[in-house]
Parts: sequence; structure tokens; C-alpha cells
Amino acid sequence: MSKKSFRQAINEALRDEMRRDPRVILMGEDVAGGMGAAGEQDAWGGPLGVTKGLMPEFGRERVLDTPISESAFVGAAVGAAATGLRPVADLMFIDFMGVCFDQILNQAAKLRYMFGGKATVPVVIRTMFGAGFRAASQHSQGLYPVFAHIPGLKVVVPSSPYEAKGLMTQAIRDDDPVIFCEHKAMYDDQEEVPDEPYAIAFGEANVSREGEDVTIVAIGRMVKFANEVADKLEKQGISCTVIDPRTVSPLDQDTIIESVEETGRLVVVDEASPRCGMASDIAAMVAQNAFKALKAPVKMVTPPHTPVPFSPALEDIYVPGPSQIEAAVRAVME
Amino acid sequence: MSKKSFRQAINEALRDEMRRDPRVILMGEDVAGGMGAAGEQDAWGGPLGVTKGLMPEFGRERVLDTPISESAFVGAAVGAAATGLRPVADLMFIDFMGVCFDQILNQAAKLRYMFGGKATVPVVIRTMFGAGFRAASQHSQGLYPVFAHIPGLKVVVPSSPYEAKGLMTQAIRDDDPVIFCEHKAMYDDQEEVPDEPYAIAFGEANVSREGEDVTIVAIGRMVKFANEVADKLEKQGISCTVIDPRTVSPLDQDTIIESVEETGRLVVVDEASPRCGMASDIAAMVAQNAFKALKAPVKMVTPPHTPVPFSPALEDIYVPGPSQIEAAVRAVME
Amino acid sequence: MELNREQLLAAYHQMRTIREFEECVHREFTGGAIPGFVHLYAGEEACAVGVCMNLSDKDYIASTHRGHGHCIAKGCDVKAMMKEIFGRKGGLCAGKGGSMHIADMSKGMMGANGIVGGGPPLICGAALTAKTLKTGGVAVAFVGDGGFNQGTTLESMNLASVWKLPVIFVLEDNGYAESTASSWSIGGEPVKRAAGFGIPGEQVDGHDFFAVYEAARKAISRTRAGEGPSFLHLKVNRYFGHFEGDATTYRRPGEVDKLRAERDCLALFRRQVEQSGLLKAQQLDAIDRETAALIDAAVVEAKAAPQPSAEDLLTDVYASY
Amino acid sequence: MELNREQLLAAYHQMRTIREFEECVHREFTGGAIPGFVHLYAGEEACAVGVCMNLSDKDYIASTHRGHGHCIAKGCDVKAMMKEIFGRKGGLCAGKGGSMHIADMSKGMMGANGIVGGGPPLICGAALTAKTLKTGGVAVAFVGDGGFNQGTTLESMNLASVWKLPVIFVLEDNGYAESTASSWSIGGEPVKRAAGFGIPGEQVDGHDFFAVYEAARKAISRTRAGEGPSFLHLKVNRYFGHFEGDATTYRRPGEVDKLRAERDCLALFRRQVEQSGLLKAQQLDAIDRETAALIDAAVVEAKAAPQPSAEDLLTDVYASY
Ligand SMILES: Cc1ncc(C[n+]2csc(CCOP(=O)(O)OP(=O)(O)O)c2C)c(N)n1
Ligand SMILES: Cc1ncc(C[n+]2csc(CCOP(=O)(O)OP(=O)(O)O)c2C)c(N)n1
Ligand SMILES: [Mg+2]
Ligand SMILES: [Mg+2]
Repeated sequence: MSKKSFRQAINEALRDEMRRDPRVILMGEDVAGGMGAAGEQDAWGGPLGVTKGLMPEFGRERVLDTPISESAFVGAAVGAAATGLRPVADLMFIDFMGVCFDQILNQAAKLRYMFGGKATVPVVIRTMFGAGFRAASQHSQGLYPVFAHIPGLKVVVPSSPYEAKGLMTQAIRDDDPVIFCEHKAMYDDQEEVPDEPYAIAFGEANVSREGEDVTIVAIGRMVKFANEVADKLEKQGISCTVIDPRTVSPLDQDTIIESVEETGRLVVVDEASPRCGMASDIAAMVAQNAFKALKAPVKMVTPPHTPVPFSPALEDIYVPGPSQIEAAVRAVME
Repeated sequence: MSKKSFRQAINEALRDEMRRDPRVILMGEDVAGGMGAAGEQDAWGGPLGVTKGLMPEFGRERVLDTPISESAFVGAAVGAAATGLRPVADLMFIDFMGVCFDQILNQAAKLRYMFGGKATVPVVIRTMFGAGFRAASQHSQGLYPVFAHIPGLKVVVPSSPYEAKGLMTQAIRDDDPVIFCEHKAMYDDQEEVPDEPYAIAFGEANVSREGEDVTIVAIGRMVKFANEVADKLEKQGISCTVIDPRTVSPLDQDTIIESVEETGRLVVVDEASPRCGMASDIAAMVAQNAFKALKAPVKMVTPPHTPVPFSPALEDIYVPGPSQIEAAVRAVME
Repeated sequence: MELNREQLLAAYHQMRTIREFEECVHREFTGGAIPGFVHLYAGEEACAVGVCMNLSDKDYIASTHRGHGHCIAKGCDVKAMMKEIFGRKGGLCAGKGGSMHIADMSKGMMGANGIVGGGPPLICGAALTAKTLKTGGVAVAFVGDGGFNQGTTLESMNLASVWKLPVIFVLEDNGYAESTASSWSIGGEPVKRAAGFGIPGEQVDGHDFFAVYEAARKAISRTRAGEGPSFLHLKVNRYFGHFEGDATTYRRPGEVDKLRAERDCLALFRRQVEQSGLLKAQQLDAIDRETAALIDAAVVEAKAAPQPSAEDLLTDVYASY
Repeated sequence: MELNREQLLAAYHQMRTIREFEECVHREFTGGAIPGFVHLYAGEEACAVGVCMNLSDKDYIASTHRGHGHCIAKGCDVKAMMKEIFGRKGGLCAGKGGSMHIADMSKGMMGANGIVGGGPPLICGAALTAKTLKTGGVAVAFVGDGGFNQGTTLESMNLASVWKLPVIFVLEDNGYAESTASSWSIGGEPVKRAAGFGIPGEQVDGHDFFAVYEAARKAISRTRAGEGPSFLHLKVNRYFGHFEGDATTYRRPGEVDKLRAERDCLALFRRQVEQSGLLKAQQLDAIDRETAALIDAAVVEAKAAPQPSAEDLLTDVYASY
């Protein structure tokens, strides 16, 4: 056990699984870096350094830099997974899904079903998402609701270094295609993380605190904010349960429903766009399955229905934060 | 006024707008057909003949066949729209969005916002969706919830020939990018359709019948089923309002909310996949905004969370039909 | 390299099986017994068989929407294929895939694909597996002339070139993508385009089994030896419409009749092996009868096979739930 | 074709403005005043200016993530650009786009693009508009060596070829895509690749303004005359990291210093026009001072400009609500 950043936690999970299983390989643009160049090899380890050090240990045969050809290399990861490897492909930003979406939507997600169960596709697609980085409309999106919409994909959104390590380990060991969504503003977050490998099961939410008045379901970076708000409101006599689904698909419906059956109130907090998003997905599920328990309207906290603006002044009001969450909790308590 | 098929209705809207405005052009694979071939020109008019006859009238300069390069030609339509034309691009099946998604997600939808309002993108992307055709997993999806998720896109799902003509006219006249989703099993549906051009405004739901007990919101082909069920239940003393949103983005929230405020019960019927879909989008919106009026849990009728199977025996139980809708209405009446 | 009698008989057997299969599916579809979208391979048999004769089970192929021929050439079970196309239990994909998604991973057949250009990226992955695990295998991507313009195909050519993957790209240029002529839709010249990605290739008459076989043999052994991807441009024709139901009005009247009379790969094959004395007409006739009987039996069995059961709808979405 | 004095001064003015702009943005970013992802064009000025000198406002360009140089070369307002990069009101895109989405449709600048390969399809559309409305305009897609492997780019080359669009594809090969060498990532040879799509092209020294200008002139007039798309492969270098913050350890130590000393486009330009007696040192020095002052003023104004207001967040999503 030691303090590790979100970045280190993921790096460690990748390293440990690569040590354990020679079929695990990495590929992506500059996942090592320096390919073909005269200077330093492993020059990048990905744009935010998450895969740094893996190429020196495992060699270029297992850590493959790629041309900028996401369809080809994400598809290659899918094809390699179907034929015996366990690739982890790096789709640098989730916003780039658009240039390789078919290989995820129609190939990775469907091969097993279309082939009557006679294929498995144990591929992991790591990708960065999220606003707050002043990275503007094409580098700041959530977009995991799009993946959650697609049957056949598992979609992971870790909320802390500890979660990230355990979920990445599971993602690599899992026999289904997994979209692993890392919030780019969390890489430097730190917490105590075990040194040895461990896997966190998919479809099991983490209840980070239990309360009596309101259930807050929050995703990714929003979990931290939800806990902050819950801390604050606790002192003011409002007691909240905070649930982190960890995997948005499969979704641990039971934990959410059971909690709402106790509290009678639901606030869902998500950073992705509101329409057909995770907030509405969870809110609707509760309105259908735990209606009798509800004492107040469900409340969704999301950004507005706009692209992500560049200007810091605008982005700061775009991203949901503690104040919006607090307002929502207070609203359902009225 | 005369009986027209869904196919004819769309063809007429395209033809009339092309006559009215020389900037309207069509492009897509085999939208005319026969390009470069020795036999008949205008050989196809699209795989289901929807654009047949337009090339002979408007010429190959305004009805452009394309290579199989959806990113290039959908992107070209977007770029042409931003520079002065009003293109209608044919993305043959909505399932093919994966090979051109970036041009829709990050270009068409965002140019206006990213450029601070200094661009308009009056492009229409026509596309076929829907199950029931035994077309299997990669040619039967709904997928419009993915487009509805994206700020900057307008998404239309017509439910009849009359609606199709008026909504296509509006789509072409609209200054925003529009995804126009045509259910492939509806092309031969017929009804009375005016001969002259008319536009149906976006964001205004059609209330096809008003009742007191249950609000059914249904989309696309499901509208017909919902009306059938409402007819049947009427005779048994259950009176339903049936709402067709027509455009799933923008969504006419007010009409839905007002209706639920009267009936107190909501069933949402959608053919797209359930997670982060239109059914949950509408159900959650109501659970948040009309909670006080609700007398029963909201109920969603969708296919299961699986790809679309090929076998007719399986596909027939995959697609929601009148029996599932009836069961849902009865359930909320309990 | 000369093919021996046994190999020649096998080649003819496969080509003939494909032809019978497709003619039969055409009849059954027209009769209303087969649902969905069906694209037939008749006329192109020499391509699939000429290429796949150079492959074994450890080698993979990725097919297109026009996949029956590739399936048969790669050794898939013909009866299970027919059941699949009828959507029945016992189908190669349990009835869930149908014609457009027919596949058998155990035979190295990674699937027909409903997405034009869907296969090449996948096949790069199969090649990467072969390279990483040093299986000695190669991987073949079949692409149509239409699919040759899809970005996924073009990217895959570059990736295979740069990664030096054991991939052979086989362009089956049957003159049309739906109703659009390949002479129009392909800018430039295919062999030069491949060369522009650093991939050597050649153009071959796709009606001529021997020409295809020989070109494929050279390309595949070069690639198998670790020299990187290769390319073949097969000029060929299809006999039926783009899909079943297509009236093919974009073709000159009589175009197909002339092709059937003059460029039929089965007839060309027969002429060549009979004239050279390698095989006798009776041997080939026997194969004709045998394959016809096989296909008849396949249809009878497919029609008698049970429908999938309701619970099959919800399985196979995930490997672990 | 000879450039007259006025044109030469204008060319130098633009190149110098770009250099000043980028050096200044580098300083301000390092000092923490500029947020976000910023990619600088310094070193490549001769490419943007050499090409865009052949264009007018009715011609369109699509840029890359490294877009400041293209913006300036296409005539965008430098002060509004600086405000945009600072995210302020009055920015070229009202502060909503930033460096990666800087654009001015009224100048025919269709935008920097955060998506590698995002621009070429759009530019095919601009070219289609020009062709359909017979404006006489052409459209230029700037693509990096990394972006040259993106399927969207490759498809666009084929589409432009087949549709005979007035598009010029300009490959700015600065040796790297992020940290990956273009000598590795591009399979085959770029000019041959373009030829494989039926597009003629040539390779040019991208440090040499005159070489770029002349090659672009020929390519653009050919394309403007209706002969279809053209291609240019510009070999060049960037001075700064891939983005601001990149330590560029993948480059040989001293690589950039040597380039700055030996292959700097501004220095090469000066030498040539001075030696040939076309322009005098003083004239160029005056431009240096003028552009430096302009950029200084731009920064001062940008820093003083107000932030966008909260209601701006919700506008410009749709043209009609
Ligand atoms: C991405 C995508 N675009 C379009 C289609 C529709 N489509 C199916 S087959 C086909 C033509 C393919 O032509 P080609 O590649 O030459 O193969 P062929 O049919 O001639 O064997 C088209 C356009 C598709 N299935 N996928
Ligand atoms: C589709 C997509 N993939 C990856 C990236 C991340 N990315 C941004 S710039 C870049 C390198 C581009 O290299 P090149 O095209 O040579 O342009 P240069 O930066 O050298 O000007 C990469 C990989 C992106 N923005 N979009
Ligand atoms: Mg073809
Ligand atoms: Mg570069």
C-alpha cells in the first residue's frame, strides 16, 4: 500500500497484467513514442504519460506505436482479441471515437452475438474524457453514454486511483470488449492504493457513504464532488448516500434501487451531455422500478445541452460542480 | 391531396425543395445509380428507390453518386453546407454512422458553436433505420438516441407519409444539421398527403389522440402500434393520449409534460436500444418535471439490451409490438 | 508450382460447391424461403478458391457482405451455412448472423461483414496475433472494388505496411459496387494505389483459377516469409444482382450471358484440365453430381431444422454476464 | 512567374507575423496566461504563406490543429486571433473555439481542427460548392504527415479525384506526428500515394518560400482550370514541441538549433531577396519591427479584453431554436 496517482494506478495495472499474461499487448499513438525518431525512445508514454516505462520493460513487440489511423488500429485490436491476444488499445481522447466508431459499434460489440457465441473479444479500449482542461469542444466530451447505449460493450468510468487500478485489472481479464474511460483532470489525484494486483468486479457499485435522506448517484470525477457536498450537508442535517456505479454498463441497478427505497430521493450527477445520457438512464430506471419509494421528483445534474466551450470563463459554468449538486439535493429535500 | 407512400412523400419533398432552391443537392451511394456503367442511368435511386427520378430531372450535377466513402462524402456535405449549398446526404443505413461519425459528431454538430456563431451548417443526413427486415445486427439498429445525445444536431423520426413529407421539407429549409431517420419497414405505408409543399415545424409533437388515463409517447414506427393499442383499449374503457414527438431533438417536452399532468401515467415506446435511449430520456424528463402528477411508475417499452438477431423467429420477439405496449398500459393502470 | 490431381479435384469441388450453393440460394430466395439481404458470389469462384487453396486453418480471412464463397473456400460446413442462411438452429452462427454475418472462427473465417470495409482492420488484428504469437499464419482481407475506397481499408493498408504485418489484401473487382462502376469509383489504378502504401501487388484475371492461384501463391509465400503485406487486384464479374432482388438495369443487356458463355471460371477450368489431360470429364461430372446432391440435402435439412428458441435472443451478448 | 516587390514584401510580412505570433504565444503560454492545448507553427511559415499567396477570399482552406499560421496566411485578423487564443470576448470565435478551432469563414478559413483528418472531407465540400455554383474558387486541405494516414484524408483524396473537385491537398510533412517519425508512419512514398488516387503531385522543400510558392502556383492553376485535384508534399520542420509542454526528447539534441541556423525560412527568404537585390535589408527590418509591435499590441488587447458572459454559453448551438 502506498500513495499513488490515478496515472500510476493505471500504469501499474497494465504492467502487472502484462507480466502475468504474455497475450496482453498495448497499442496506440505514441503509447511508447519516439518510433522511427532519432532521439529518445519511449519518449511519450502516451500524451499524459500513463503508459510510460512499459515499452522499455516489454519491448516494442508488446507496446506498439501506431500511425494516426484509429479505425485500423482499434479494429486491429478487436481482430487480435478475436484471434487470441488480449490487446489494450489507446484511443487517446474519447472524442476521437468518431474516426473509428464502426469497429467498436458493429465489430467489437457484435461479433460474439452475430457469430452465435463462437467468438470472444477480450479487448480494452482506454480513452480519456472530460471537461475542465480548456481543451474545447473536440477534446472535452463525456460520450460514454454512447457506448453504454450499445449492447455488447462494457463501459467503465473509475472515480479514483484505487478504483482505476482494480477496474483496469478486471477490464484486461474480462472476456468482453471494455471501454475504459479515464477523466483527464484526474491523473494527478492521489490516494492509498495496494501494491499487489486486485480486480474490482464489473456491475457492482461502490457505496462510498450511506445516508438516510437522499441518494446521490455520481459518475467519474463527479463522485468526489458528491462526497464533498455530502460532507458539507451532513453537518447541516441532510444525510446522503453516495453511489458510484463504477461501470455504467453493466449498471448495478439493484444497489441504486435499494438505496432509493430507503432514502426516497434521487439526485443523479453526470458530466456527459444531458439528452439520452447516463443521468436520464439512471433516473428513468428508478422512476420505473422504485417509483413507490420516491418522495420527490428525481433530479438530474448535468451540463447544458451545448458543446464544451473553450473559454475558461464559460467552461467553468459548463461543468457541474459541488454547488449545482448541493442545489439539487436541497431541491429534492423541499 | 392523394394517397402516397412514405417513399413517395419523401421523394416529393426532395423534388419540390430542389425545384424551389438551386442550392439543394443530393449525394450518396447510388442515389441515382448507374454511374460509370454502360446500362441504365438512374438505375437505382437509392437501394429502396426513394430518390428515383431525381437525377433525370436535376442532372448529375445536383444528384451525385459517390464512392463508398461515407466520411468523405458526409463531410463534403457538411463542408458544402458551411460554404453555401444545402446538401442532402444519403447515409444509406443508420448503422453505417460508424464509418463517418466524426464528421457528424465533431464537425457538423459543432462548427457553429466553435466558430462563435459564424457558420451555419444546413445539411440533411437522410438515413434508414429499424428492425423487422431480417437485416441482422448491422442493418437494423435504431441509433438515433446517439444523435439526440449530441448538442447541435436536430434529429427527426417521422411516423407516417404525411409527417415524412412535411418534416423533410422543414429539414431542408432548416439552417441546422438534421439527421432524418426513415424506418425501412415503412416505405410502402400509404396515406393521404397534400400535393403541394408544406413544412412541419421542429420541436412540436403531434398528439394523434387524446385520452384521460394514460399518455403513450411513441416514436417512428411505434406510433402506429400505439394507436392500434389505444383503439383497442378505448373499447375496454382505457383511454389513452398518443404523442408522437416527431423530432426527438429538439424534444417537445411541454406537450408531454402537459399530457402527463392530465393523465398521471406514462408509457414510452421506442424501438432503439434501452440504455441511454429515447425511452429513458423521456421517462426521466417526466420523472423530474411532472413527478407530482404521476399516479404510477413510468413504464418503458423497448427491445432488450441485445444486438438485433437475424433469425425471423428471434427478431419478431426482439422488436416491441402492440402486445408489449398493451401490457405496459395495463401495468400502469393497475 | 504445379498442382497435383488431388488438388485440382479439390479446387474444382470447391468452386462447383460454391456455384451450386449460390444458384440454390438464388432459387430459394426467389421462392421466398430465405429472409433478409443476400449477396451471391456466383461468377467469382476462382477468386476465393484460388486464394484459399494457399491457406490452412491457422490462416485467417475476413470476408465481405458477399461471403458464401469465401466461407466454402475456407472450409466451412456447407450444411451449417445453409441453416444459417435460413436462420435456423444448428446454423453456423446459431441463426443469429445470417448471410451477412456468416463466420467460423475455428476455420479461420472471421466473418462476412455487413459493413463495407469492416474486415480489413480486423484482419490486421489476426495478422498481429500471428506475428506476436509466431504462429506462422497469414491473414487475408477480401475487399470489393467499392470497399477499396473506404477509409478503413485504406488505413489498414498503411498500418499493415508500417507494422509489416502478414496480410494479403485481395481486391475482388467485379466491376460494380451496387450499381456504380468500379472504373468510375476508383481514382487512379489499384496496383499503384497499393504501391503508394508500400505494398507490392499485381493485377490478375479473376476468372482464371490458375492465374489467381499462382499469383496468390507467390504473394502469400512472400508475406508468410515475413516480407510484409502483399496485394492482388482480381478482375472478375458477378452473375447475379448486387443483392437478391436487384434488376441489374445498370448492366448492358446480355452482359452476363456473354460472360457466362465466355468467361465462366468453371468452364475455363474444365477446358484447361481436360485439354491438358490432367483430369477427365467424368471425374468432373462426378463432382458436379456430388455437389448438387450435397446442396440439395443441405436445403432439405435447413428447412427441416427448428427455429431458434426465445431464450436464444438474450444469450451471447456478453461472454460473462 | 516572378513576384513583384509588393508581393515579396507581403510574403515576408505574413511569414514574419506568423513567427512573431507563435513566439509570443509560446512565451505567454509558458507564463501561464494562455489556457488549453496549443500547437505552434513556427518553422513552417513558408508553407502556409507560399500556398495562400495563390489564393483569394473566394478560395477556402481547411487547417489542422496547428492552425495559427494558416489563419494568418489566409488573412484573418491577428488581434481577434490573439483574443480567441486567450478565450476572450471579441475573439475570432467569441472565445468559444480557442487555438484548436480558430476560424473565419468570411476569409475562407474553415477552421483549425482538433480532429486529425477532420479537414479534408470538409474541404471537398467547399470545393463542391465552388464547382456547383461556378465561383471559380479552389479549396486547399492542409494535412500533417500524421493526418496523411487518417482514413478521412485518404477517402477525401479518392472522392476529390473521382468527382474532379478543385481541391489541392497540401501535406505539411514536418517529420513528426507528436513523437512519431513520419519516415516510419507513412508506408510508401507520399507523391506515389497521391498518384495511386489519380492525383498528380510533387515534393518540395517546405523551408523555401519560393519553391513552395512556385509549386503551389502551378498546382493551383492546374486545379483552378478544372483539371481536378493536385497534391504537394512539403518537407519541413517545426521549431517547438508538438504542443506547448512537449519536451521533444524524441528529437536529436541540437536538431532544432541546427535547423534554425541553417534552414530557417525567414533567413532563407532574406538571403535570397537581398542577394538578388529585390528587397533591401532595411525594408525587411522595418517589417520585423512592425510585426513585433503588432503582436505586442495584440497581446495587450487580448489580456485587457473581457471574458465571455455566462449567457454566451447557451447561444450558437443552433442557428434556429
Ligand atoms: C459502410 C457501408 N456503406 C455502404 C454499404 C452498402 N453496401 C453494401 S454492399 C455495397 C457495394 C459494395 O461493393 P463492392 O465493395 O464492390 O462489393 P461487391 O458487392 O461488388 O461484391 C454497398 C454500397 C455498407 N454495407 N456498408
Ligand atoms: C483523430 C485524432 N487522432 C489523434 C489526435 C491527437 N493528435 C493531435 S495532433 C497529432 C499529431 C499530428 O501529426 P501531424 O499530422 O504530422 O501534424 P503536426 O502535429 O506534425 O503538425 C495527434 C496524434 C487527434 N487530435 N485526432
Ligand atoms: Mg464490386
Ligand atoms: Mg507532422
